[in-house]
Amino acid sequence: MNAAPPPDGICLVFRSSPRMLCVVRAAVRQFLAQASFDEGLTERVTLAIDESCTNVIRHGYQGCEDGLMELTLGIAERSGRSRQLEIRLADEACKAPSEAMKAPAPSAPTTPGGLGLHFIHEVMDEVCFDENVERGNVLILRLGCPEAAEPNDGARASSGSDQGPGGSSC
Amino acid sequence: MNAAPPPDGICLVFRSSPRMLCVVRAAVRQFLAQASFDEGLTERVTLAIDESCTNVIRHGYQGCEDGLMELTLGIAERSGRSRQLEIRLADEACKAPSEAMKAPAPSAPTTPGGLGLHFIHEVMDEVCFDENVERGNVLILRLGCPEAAEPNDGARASSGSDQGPGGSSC
Amino acid sequence: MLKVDRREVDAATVIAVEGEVDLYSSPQMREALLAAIKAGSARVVVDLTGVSYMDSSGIATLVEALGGLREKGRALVLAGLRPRVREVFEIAKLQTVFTLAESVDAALADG
Amino acid sequence: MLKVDRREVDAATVIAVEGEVDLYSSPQMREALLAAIKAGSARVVVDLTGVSYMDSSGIATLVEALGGLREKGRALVLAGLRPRVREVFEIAKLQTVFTLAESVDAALADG
Ligand SMILES: Nc1ncnc2c1ncn2[C@@H]1O[C@H](COP(=O)(O)OP(=O)(O)O)[C@@H](O)[C@H]1O
Ligand SMILES: Nc1ncnc2c1ncn2[C@@H]1O[C@H](COP(=O)(O)OP(=O)(O)O)[C@@H](O)[C@H]1O
Repeated sequence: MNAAPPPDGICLVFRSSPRMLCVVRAAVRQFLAQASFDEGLTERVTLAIDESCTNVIRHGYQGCEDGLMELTLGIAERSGRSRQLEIRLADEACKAPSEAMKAPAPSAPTTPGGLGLHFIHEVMDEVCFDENVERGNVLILRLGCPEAAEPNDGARASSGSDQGPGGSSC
Repeated sequence: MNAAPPPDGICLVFRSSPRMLCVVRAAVRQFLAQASFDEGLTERVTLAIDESCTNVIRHGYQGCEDGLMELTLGIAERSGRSRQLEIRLADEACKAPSEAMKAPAPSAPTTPGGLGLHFIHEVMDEVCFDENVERGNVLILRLGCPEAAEPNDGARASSGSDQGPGGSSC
Repeated sequence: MLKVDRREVDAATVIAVEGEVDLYSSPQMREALLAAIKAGSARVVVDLTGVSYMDSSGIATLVEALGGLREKGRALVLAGLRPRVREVFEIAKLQTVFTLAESVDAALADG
Repeated sequence: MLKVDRREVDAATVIAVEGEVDLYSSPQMREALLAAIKAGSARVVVDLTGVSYMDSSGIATLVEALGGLREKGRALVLAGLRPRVREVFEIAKLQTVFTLAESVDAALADG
């Protein structure tokens, strides 16, 4: 792992300890707020990221608390008045089966297994592993969202071309 | 720069854009809160870190907004009932003169120059550059503080030995 | 980070939770729920007024408690959900599985 | 992230600031202050009730405005500082350099 945030992005590198989840959420919330995401979307995306981290801690590192985790948040301008949030979560755990992050089959409501995965898929547009990674896992979450109105910041140029923070697609 | 947080620590990697400062502060505040720092100390340390980042943005990268910055927060248990907060702020800017972070001389109160540096020294016990770094700068901030009472978490073992997150001293 | 308080009110146990419920903190809530189940009161009310965030581990903990109480013919009521927390129950499609109340008072009155 | 509002009250200009003042946001506060100085009112009141955080760039902005107003024989009053913000002024040893008021009303009455 070699943390390098996209422009206007940020990386968090931390160990697979549940204690760190609240710190990750605080950073995610403020990152989305400064990018003018509304509060509802901010809370849903925060939930999706938290559940993704929880999965790595529980299933990837299986409770071992000193595994490395690297969360990268970036926002790419897209053509027109829309932009795309791209989240990458890298770990050094054993390779997860490629179907591990697939949307769970609808199940009886009181079966809690798969609930985290359900949340992630409900919130995000795309959920997949980066197939080009050799060691560990890189989970990619993407969400298209409208361009924010930024009343106090006229400096933000709205570019017409697609400048994604990463290069890989699902 | 190669982000690797100490156990129970966290690294933030971001670009030298003033927009990111509020995200950094949110993460720092929650990191200190989960480590049971009280609110007053949390706000003072957050200020010292914010001012250190501001210095790198203004003086290190001179306003260029895509310089890399890496902030590492760690807490080392010390002997007895005390612990030490260690903060490292790495950049890839030109080497700062080694006296750049020395405490400013007391000046007339309405001279704003040097105010940030004054804040950092007022809040932290130790402020210095890591001399062992070849490229860029690594600023180290240290603060000794009493061991936190953790009413809801008896799992935290209080070790009797000095386990610093880093190895270098000022 | 989570604050969990338990008190007995007539035949009910009220568990007041404050803070964010996640993988780190949900075991604290679980402990209080298991103690309340053991204590045997006919109705367990979880006061979520002070909860600003809940993830799937929090929901799973509440689902577990619901099962444990129902099989003994006892009731679990969730009181005071904030809109953000309520939304998590809705995404989970569990808002109709649980008995929800506006407030602890409503949960206790509605016996 | 910062909200800055300017309004005229009798012979005073009141600038209400809300949010965190740092290197990114202090230019917004500075702009409002420069406009108020230009507008020429005898007294400029900065309402800091809504400010939860201020760093040295915020303080430097207020020091600059204080100088600009004083040299013209006009007044700058800072109103409603929260304890955390007040502490930053204290660490800067500037709490006695500025005129502080409990609230905007007090700042306006105390003419
Ligand atoms: N990082 C991962 N590595 C391996 N398996 C994973 C990973 N993340 C998720 N999974 C798989 O996906 C399943 C569903 O996860 P989740 O929705 O969090 O539900 P739960 O953990 O409550 O069973 C898990 O049971 C696990 O098998
Ligand atoms: N990262 C850095 N690189 C080079 N010089 C620095 C750096 N940080 C601080 N300095 C020096 O320290 C001085 C004091 O900084 P500061 O307290 O922030 O006051 P101000 O920036 O308001 O002048 C600066 O004028 C600068 O010369």
